[in-house]
Formats: sequence, C-alpha cells, structure tokens
Amino acid sequence: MSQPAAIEVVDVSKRFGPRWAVARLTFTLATGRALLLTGHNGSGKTTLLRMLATATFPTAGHIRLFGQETRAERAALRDEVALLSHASFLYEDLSAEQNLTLVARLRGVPQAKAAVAALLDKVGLTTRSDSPARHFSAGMRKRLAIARLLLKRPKLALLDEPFGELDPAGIRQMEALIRELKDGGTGVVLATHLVEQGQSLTDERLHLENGRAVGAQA
Amino acid sequence: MSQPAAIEVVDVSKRFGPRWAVARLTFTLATGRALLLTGHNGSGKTTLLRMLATATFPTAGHIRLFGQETRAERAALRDEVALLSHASFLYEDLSAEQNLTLVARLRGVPQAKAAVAALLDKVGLTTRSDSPARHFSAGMRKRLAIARLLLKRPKLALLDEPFGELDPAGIRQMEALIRELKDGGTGVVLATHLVEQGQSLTDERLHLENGRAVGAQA
Amino acid sequence: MSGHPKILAGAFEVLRKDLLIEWRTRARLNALIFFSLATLLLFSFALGPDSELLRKNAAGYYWLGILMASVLSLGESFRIETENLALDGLRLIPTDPRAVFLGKAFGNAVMLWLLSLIVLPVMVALYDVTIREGVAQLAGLLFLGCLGISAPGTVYAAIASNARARDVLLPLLLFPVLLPSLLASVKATGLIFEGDPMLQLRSWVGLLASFNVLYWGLGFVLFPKIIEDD
Amino acid sequence: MSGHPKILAGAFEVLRKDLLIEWRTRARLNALIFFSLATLLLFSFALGPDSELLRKNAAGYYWLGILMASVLSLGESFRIETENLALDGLRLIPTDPRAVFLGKAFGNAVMLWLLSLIVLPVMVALYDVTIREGVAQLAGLLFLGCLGISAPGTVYAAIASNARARDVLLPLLLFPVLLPSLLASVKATGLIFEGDPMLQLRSWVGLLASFNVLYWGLGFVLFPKIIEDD
Amino acid sequence: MRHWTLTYSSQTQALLWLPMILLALVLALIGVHVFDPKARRWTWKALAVIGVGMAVGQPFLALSWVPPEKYMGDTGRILYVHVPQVWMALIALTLNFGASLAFLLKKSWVSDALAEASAEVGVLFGAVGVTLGALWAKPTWGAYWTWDARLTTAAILLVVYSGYLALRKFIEDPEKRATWSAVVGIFAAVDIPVLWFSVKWWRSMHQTQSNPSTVDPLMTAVLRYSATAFLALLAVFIYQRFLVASAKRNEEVALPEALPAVGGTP
Ligand code: HEM
Ligand SMILES: Nc1ncnc2c1ncn2[C@@H]1O[C@H](COP(=O)(O)OP(=O)(O)OP(=O)(O)O)[C@@H](O)[C@H]1O
Ligand SMILES: Nc1ncnc2c1ncn2[C@@H]1O[C@H](COP(=O)(O)OP(=O)(O)OP(=O)(O)O)[C@@H](O)[C@H]1O
Ligand SMILES: [Mg+2]
Ligand SMILES: [Mg+2]
Repeated sequence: MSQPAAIEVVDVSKRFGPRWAVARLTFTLATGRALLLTGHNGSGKTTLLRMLATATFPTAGHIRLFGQETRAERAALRDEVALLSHASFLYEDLSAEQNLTLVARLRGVPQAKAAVAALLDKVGLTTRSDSPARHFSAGMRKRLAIARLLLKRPKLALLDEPFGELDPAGIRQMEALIRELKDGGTGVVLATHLVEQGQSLTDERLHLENGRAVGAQA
Repeated sequence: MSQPAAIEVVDVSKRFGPRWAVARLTFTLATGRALLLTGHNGSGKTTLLRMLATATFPTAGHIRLFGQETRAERAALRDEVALLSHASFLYEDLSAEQNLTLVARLRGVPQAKAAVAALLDKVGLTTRSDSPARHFSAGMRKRLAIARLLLKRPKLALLDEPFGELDPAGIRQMEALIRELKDGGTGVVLATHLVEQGQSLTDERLHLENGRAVGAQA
Repeated sequence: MSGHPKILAGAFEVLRKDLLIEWRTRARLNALIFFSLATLLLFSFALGPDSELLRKNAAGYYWLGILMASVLSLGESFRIETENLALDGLRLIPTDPRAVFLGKAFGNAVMLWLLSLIVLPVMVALYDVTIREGVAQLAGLLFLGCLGISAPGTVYAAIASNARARDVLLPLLLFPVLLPSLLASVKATGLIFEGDPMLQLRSWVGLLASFNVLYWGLGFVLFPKIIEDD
Repeated sequence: MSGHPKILAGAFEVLRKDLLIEWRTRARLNALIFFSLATLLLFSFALGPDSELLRKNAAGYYWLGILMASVLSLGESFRIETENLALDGLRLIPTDPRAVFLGKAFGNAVMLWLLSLIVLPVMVALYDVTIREGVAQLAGLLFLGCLGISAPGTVYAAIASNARARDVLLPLLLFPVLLPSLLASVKATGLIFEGDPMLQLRSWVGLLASFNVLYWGLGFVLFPKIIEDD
Repeated sequence: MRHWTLTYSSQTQALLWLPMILLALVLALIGVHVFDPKARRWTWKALAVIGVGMAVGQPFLALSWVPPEKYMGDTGRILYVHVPQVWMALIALTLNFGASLAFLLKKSWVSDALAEASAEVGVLFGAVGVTLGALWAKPTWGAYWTWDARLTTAAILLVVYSGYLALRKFIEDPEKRATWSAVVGIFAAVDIPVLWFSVKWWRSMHQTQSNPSTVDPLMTAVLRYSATAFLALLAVFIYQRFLVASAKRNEEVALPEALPAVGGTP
C-alpha cells in the first residue's frame, strides 16, 4: 500500500436517538477520484459527509482519510478537508469580505487580502463585498460559502448539493470548479439529486437507501 | 373586463436599505395561466414572490390579485394565495403531524385529521409523522413544507425553487403537482433555476435582471 | 372578514401550539423555575444574612425574580417564531395578528403565573414571610401582575426578536415601561405579606388593573403594526 | 500540532471577529448599558425609597446588575455562533477549540468590564456611595470579577446554545456555580465602598483570584469537550 | 403655599401681564409656523430671537428682580429653570406621542422625523431639568437623590425614552424603524400622566403643583416668563432637529435617478 486511500469507511453507523441515519457502511475511495453520492431524501448523505468532514463522528465503525483516523487526527485532517454543507457557516452580521478574511487569517492564507478579493470576484460578489451576509439572497449565500471553501485548496472536497440555489451560470461555474479540483488531484465527494449532471463529473457512485449502500459500488 | 387578471403588477419597486431589489416592474398574468420566473442570483425573484404573497409590500407601486389590492385586502387574499418559500415556515419543535394540524385548524380545513394523514402519505412522511421537524433532513423539510401548502387548494400558488433539495422521485411528484394545480384552474408562479424543466410546466416567462424585467414578456 | 369569534378561535390555536411546543420540549417552565429560584437565592447571598431585611423586601425580590424570568420566557416565545420565519407562515395562513397577540400574551401570562405559584412556597420559606391576607387573594394578584407583564412584554418581544441584538434589546425596552405597574404589584404583594391595616390594597390593585386594561388595549391595537411588514 | 503561539493567534482572531460583529451591529454594549441602568433603577424602585439600605447593599445590587447583563451578553455571543452552524464552520477551519474558548471568554470579560465601568458613576450617584479605597483598585477588582463570570459563563453558554430552550438554560446552569465567586466580588467591592479597616480586602481578592485560576483552567480543558461533537 | 401678603404698585401690577403677552406671541408664532409652510423661513428665526432674548433677561429677573423665596431663600431661585425645563420636556414628549399616533394612522416621514426630534429634545430638556432638580435637592432635602415617587418616575421617564432613542438607532430599515418606534412611543407615553400624577398618588416629599392663587404673583410672573422663553427655545430646537431628521430620512428613502418617483411615501 504505497499510498493510502483518500477515504476508507469501515463498517460505519451513526445513530440519532433511536434512528440509524447511516448503518454499517463500508467503502473506499482511492486518492484523486471523485465519488457521486445519491439517495432519497433522508437516506443519510448529509450525515455521511459530516462524518467525513470530522464535524461529527460515527457511533460505531471507523473512518480513515489518507490513512488517518478521523477521531484521533481531527486537527490535522481538518486542514486538508473542506465541506460545503446545507448550512453556510457564515456569520450573518459580517460582510462578505469579513467572512472570508476571518477564514483566510485562521487558515494562514498568504496575502489574505488579495486572495479574498480574487475569490469574491470569482463568485461574482465584488460589488456586494461590504454587505452583511444577512442581506444576501439564497444564491448569493451559496456563492459566498463556495468562496469560503476555496480559500485554501483542500486535498478532499465534500460537496453537499453544491448546485442548489445557484443560477444557470453559477451551475456551470460549479461544474468547471469540480473538474478543476479533480484535475488538481483533489478528491471529491459530490452529493446531489441531479444524477446525470453528477455522473458526468464523477468516477464512482454510491447510492444510499436508509443509510445503507445499495447496488454494486462502481 | 369580465374577469380580473390573477396578477396585476403595476410599476412596483421594493427597496432594502439603499438597494432596489425590484425596480419598476409591470406585468399581468391572466387567470389560470402559469408564469415562469427566472433570473440570476439576487435578481429579485424571492422578493417579488413575497410581495405577491402579501408577506411584504412594495415600497412604490401597486399589486392587485384577482382585482384586489394586496395591501388593503391582505386578509381576504391570504386565504387564496399560497407561498412555498426558501424558509420552510415550520415550527422546529412540533412534529410533522402537529405542524400540519395547526395549519389545518387555522385554515378551517374540514376533517383536519384525515386530510393531514392523507397529505403526510402523499409526501412520503407517514413513518416520520411523530418526529419533530428539527430532526428532518433538508429534503424532508421541503416535503413537509409542500404538504403544508396543499392543505387547502389555493387560487394562486407561488413556488420559490420548489425542486431544490428534493430527490428525483420528489421532483417528478412536484412536476405532477404543478400540472394538477394548473389543470384545476390555480394560477402558478414558478421561480426556478432549472429553466428547461420550468418552461415545460409554464405558459409565460418573466426574466429578471437586477430587479427589472428583461426581454419581451411571452 | 374577521369577526370576534374568529379572533378568539385563532388565539386559542396559537395558545394551543405554544403549549404543545412547551410540552414537547418541557424545557421552558422547568428552567424558568430553577432560574427564579437561583435569583431568589442570589438576592439573599448578595445582600448578606440580614433576615429582617429580606423579609421586609420579600415582595420586591419576589417580583424581580419573576420579572427577570419573564424576559427569558418572552424571548424564547418569539425565538421559536423566528426560526424558519414561522411567524411569517402564521400570518400568511392567514391568522389575524390580533389573535397572535392574544394567544401569545395569554400564554406567557399563564406561564409566568405558574412559575410564580411554584416559586411561592420556596420564597416564603427562604425569606420567612407570612401570607396574611389569604392565598386565594395572593394568587389573583399574582395573575393580575403577570398579565401586566405579558401584554407589553409580548409587543416588545416581537420587536426585539426582529432586531439585531434581540436578547439584550428586550429587557432594555421592557423594564422601564414595566416599572410603574411592577411597583403596584410589589406594593400590593407587600401588603398581603405584612397585613393591610390602612386598606390600601384596594387602590394598588385598582392601579394595577387600570394598567392592565391600558396595556392589553394598546397591545391588541398595536401588535399588528409590528408583525405586519409594511 | 498546535503549539501555544498558534492557540493565542487563533484566540486573537476569534476575539477580533467578535469585536467586529459587535462593531458592525454596535448593539450589544449599548443595549447592555441601558439594561443595567434599568436594572439598577429597578432594584431601588422595587425595594422602596430607603436610601440607607440602598447604600449599604450597593455592592450587591451592582454585581447583580452586572450578572444579569452577563447572562444576556453571553447568550448573544453564542447566538451568533448557532446561526448557520457558524461554530461548526469555525471548528472545521480548523480553529483550536481552546482558542475559541480563550477568545470568547476574554471578549466577554472585556465587554462586561466596560459595562461595569460605564455604569459605575451612575451607580455611585444613584445609591450615594463613596469609593474609599481608590478607583484604580476598584477597576482592577471589577476586571477580576468579570473574568470570574466570563470563564464559566462561556462554557455554560456553549452548552446552553446547543440545547433546546437555550435562553432559559444558561442562567440556570450559570448562577449556582457563580455564587461563591460572586460573593467574593460583592464583599470586596463593599469593602472598597465602605473602607477596609480590618484589611479583609486582600483575602477576598485572593479568593476571587483563586476562583479565576480554577475556572479558567477548567474552561480551557473542558470547553473542547463541549463544542466537539463526539 | 407661600403666601405673600404684600401689595404692589400698579406699575408692577401691569408688568405682571407681560409674560402672558409674550406667551401669546410665542404661541401665535408657533401656530403660524405649523399652519403656514411658507412662513417657516422666518418664524423659527423670530422664535429664536425671542427665546434667546428672553433667556438672556431671565437670569436678571430670576436672580435679582424677584424676591427670594420665603422658606428656601436664594436656592429657591432654581425653581425658575427647573420647573420650566421639566414642563418643556413633558410638552416635547407629549408631542412625540402625537407624532407616533399620527404615523400609525397615516404613514408619513414627517411624523416620523417629528417623533425623532421631539423625543431627543425632550430627553435633553428632561435631563437638564432633573439635573437641576438634583442640584436643588442637595440644599433643600440634604441629598442629591431620594427614591421619592416624583423623582423616580422622572428617572423612569428618562430611561424609557432613552430606550426609545436606542431602539431607533438599532433598526436600519426606515419603515420598520418608524413603525416600531411609533408603537414603543405610544407605550412609553403611558408614563407621562403617571409622572404627572405621581405626587398625588404616592404622597411625595416633592412639591405638588402649587396653585397660582396661593403663590406670590411676582413668582408666578417670573415662572411664566421663563416658561415662555424656554417654550420658544424648545420650538426652535425641535424644528432644527426635525430638519436634520427629515433630511436624513429623505436621503434614506430617496428613489434613485434611475427610478423617477412613483407612488411616493410608503
Ligand atoms: C420630571 C418631573 C418633575 C416635575 C414635573 C417637577 C416639578 C416641580 C415643580 C412644579 C416644583 C415647584 C413646586 C412648587 O413650589 O410649586 C418643583 C420643585 C422642586 N423640585 Fe421638581 N420636578 C420634577 C423633577 C424633579 C427632580 C428629578 C428633582 C430632584 C432630583 C426635583 C427637585 C425639586 C426640588 C428640590 C424642588 C423644591 C421643593 C420644595 O419646594 O420643597 N424635581 N418641581
Ligand atoms: N432583508 C434584506 N435586506 C437587504 N437586502 C435584501 C434583503 N432581502 C433581499 N435583499 C437583496 O435584494 C436582492 C434580491 O434578493 P432576492 O432574494 O429577491 O433574490 P433572488 O432572485 O431570489 O435570488 P436567488 O436566486 O439567489 O434566490 C438581492 O440583492 C439581495 O441582496
Ligand atoms: N440532528 C438529527 N437528529 C435526529 N435525526 C436526524 C438528525 N439529523 C439527521 N437525522 C435523520 O437522519 C436521517 C438522514 O438524514 P440526512 O440529513 O443525512 O439525509 P440526506 O440524505 O442528506 O437527505 P436530503 O436529501 O433530504 O438532504 C434522516 O432520517 C434524518 O431524519
Ligand atoms: Mg442532505
Ligand atoms: Mg430566491
């Protein structure tokens, strides 16, 4: 095993109260590959992604990213993993620019100011960089959350419904972005209900039903 | 003019702070027809829909629904208009069933209990009817919000990104539902970024750019 | 459009919903009780072990405890309405805004009243007071006082819940306005504890009642202006 | 992985962010000031017009006002973290949870301290007290007392912000734990107001300082357990 | 209360009417100002001249012309500032109530700006009046502050309206700010009569309103004179503050050039 797998999920289950959101899931994703995550509403996609991002941890089983156990190595792993989630992680009362600058400084991004400006331009929010996130439309929040994600190139990008709320131009940009990430060697996990679009962007597919993997793993 | 138009928007503008979210918009929609609302992120779709739903009112200009002015006749109009919005309007600590029952009782739906059970079945949440909304996944919330909307057939349905977060089966159901509403004579305004899907469901299209109508109205 | 029976029916539904939420989470009343107990304890701690002093001012401390609890309770009662814009949803059902006011204000009053009744025996033991004028009378007075807090409280909580810094804005707006009616409650309660030889109780209760009429009337008329967005 | 300089840098960023939000909304401190003024008034009003009594218990009322304000301030400081799961975002950046603790607790202490200093002259005038042992000493004592509130306060605010009915839960958890250090603050402040002939001040301040060491140490170690979800 | 059984020369008797005449003039000017928009260019200036002129003369009257007060001696002269200041504050806050009510009945930025102006000026006058009262209380009652009903209600009123002003600062959206603060203004106004009657309701150590028939006519005259001067100044203050507020409001709610005005005010 010269290079450890990007993701290694071993018999993972996650319980909320009496209900198992993810149940005895096992799969691996080799480095540099992209995985499509599909499943009906409530099938456990978000829960799985949050576990991969070390935002929460399995009730049972193990997750290893690049060979490192998530629970034990969270500090190191968080530096390399990025999550785009249903929740935007934004501070409502900070402006778009301040939101990004905070993350840039905490991540130690060099030339934070320039990097932030470039990203705001990239997601089309330059003219609104001083507005607080509270005043943003649904799609504008999503765009800001995407910019937040891109401040530092991650080794693994976890994207939970990245196309939602984006306008057609935004969707095309997002697709280009995913390709770019892949080409740069970043692992991608993409959860979406737009199956065709998703399939054209990924190499493998995992379909969840009630928290369990269904069908052959591609 | 035997029958007033379903929607009559006359020179409507809406300001938030220094910024105009909707600017001098004028259009009409005849009764029983369906309108597709498109536009880039932040173009004012949600704001327009909220004004049509009497959730908020124009800074300048007039909106008439079925010949009645929204500001003056809000109580009567709210009985006939239904809004599916980015926000779900759900009480997080009430169960799915309790959320629906509350609305059913306030709307005076006859046989509330049976109606609620039927709708929960329709959106596939029967097994989760006792879970509080707080424990729902993104798509499950959306489904519950849709059920809430359907408790009483509206004369005008305002749908803000109704396909978002729904799984493929949910999207198909939503499409069928829109057709059903149209066939029943309900006016529909559908805001979505999935333009092709939207066009196949509607008769007219209004494209917004920075709060202004762009291009010929179909 | 909306006759009086319809408003009352709406108010009842709103009240029912709030009680349901309270019942499901079972958190508010429990926590409120502990909070006001802690406040009562705090007073006795912060003010030293002078039991004569405590007894003399018992009514004041007691109402302060209720008042502090009311801020938390009112804030919570509108927090559940801001999540998911639930209040918008309620308005658009449609529910008469005045029904929302009546339901919420009454629910808050009942909650506070229950709290005050539950805390009462502890307070009596802690501060060593005697209830001279009858418990039923006291209960009635407490309810009147709680009604007097909850009507302006509901209006102001609706404002604060939509503004920035909601948690701090509510008490800032509410406390000063409540002071006069609170004073009447304190004085009347004090007379019930210490006896009422000069028959002043009546006039304090009358004052409290007039404040109530005024505040409930104002709230009923003005609340719709606050939650309607125009 | 995370050496001490890194924790401090992270704490600084967290503090900076909170101050930025405070600056943009400019709401919290303003509102807190009015709130504690109203609370001071409330005490004097509810406790009748006995100015001798007020002077005697001034220190107690003063700290009670600060404490009540702290509950609101701490709640607000975590409310901004629950919207959009911002705290999750912060953790995943990654930020060391201990840096979050230090930044937030220190920010809250500074906020409370400013509040107490601003309210001080009003309190002195209203309750007619004299500061006998020097203003600088008093300011130092106040800061120590605020630090003593904010460390456990931050821990509990984090717990409460995750639980249901968070607003009411916080004071419930906070008050009992704070009682001893609050008592020390009140006693020491009282001695500064009334003079310290028996040189007891030192021992009360010592007690307060030890509580501080304890609370900050515990908070530093325990806070990560609270915000990490495992 | 303070009976003076001296008799005055007819000249002095005539002088006693002067304040009433000046008061009538000031009220007339205010009336013209309110009802004739075109006159507003000069009415406020006239009021300012009268107010400043009278205020300059006021110390002479209050400090030397009128004889010292029977029980309190010279310290009693604070009366001539304390009382009118408090009166003016109450007038301004009552105006705030009227403007709030007017806004809720018919939305207009004029009533909103007037509400803002009157509350701020009212709090200012009130603060001065209360401070002077406190300075007066030290020699007469022996302490700057007591928890007397009148003083307490005065303090409450100031805090209530400070809260009102703070609320206005917290809300960015002009429509919401106007509506919400109007509601708060109406609730706050409940405290105005409470303050006024506090001396009767709670037997207070603060002086009840004395009746002109029981007070020396000279004192009454000087008091009326001072009140007139402050009334003129109050009107000028409120008007100037109102101009600032409406300019700001117009800026906030202006329709940009690309959007020629349609519909107008909300
Ligand atoms: C805001 C409400 C207030 C009003 C309407 C008010 C009004 C008056 C009036 C009308 C008088 C003259 C009574 C008379 O001789 O006919 C008076 C006297 C006085 N006021 Fe006030 N006042 C107010 C607040 C205060 C405050 C806050 C203080 C002190 C902190 C104060 C201190 C005094 C004193 C010391 C006197 C002289 C009392 C005496 O003759 O025994 N007043 N006030
Ligand atoms: N409460 C608010 N305060 C300030 N500005 C707002 C507010 N709500 C919306 N806006 C602004 O109004 C404009 C239109 O927003 P709106 O939500 O209507 O857009 P939208 O077309 O629905 O966009 P999306 O496709 O992203 O949902 C945006 O510029 C937004 O920033
Ligand atoms: N905090 C929670 N408490 C209780 N149950 C939860 C919680 N979060 C998720 N669940 C449950 O776990 C299951 C999986 O939820 P999850 O959000 O992972 O679904 P999903 O696949 O992302 O669905 P969607 O397509 O709707 O986003 C659901 O049944 C949901 O009700
Ligand atoms: Mg999901
Ligand atoms: Mg939108």
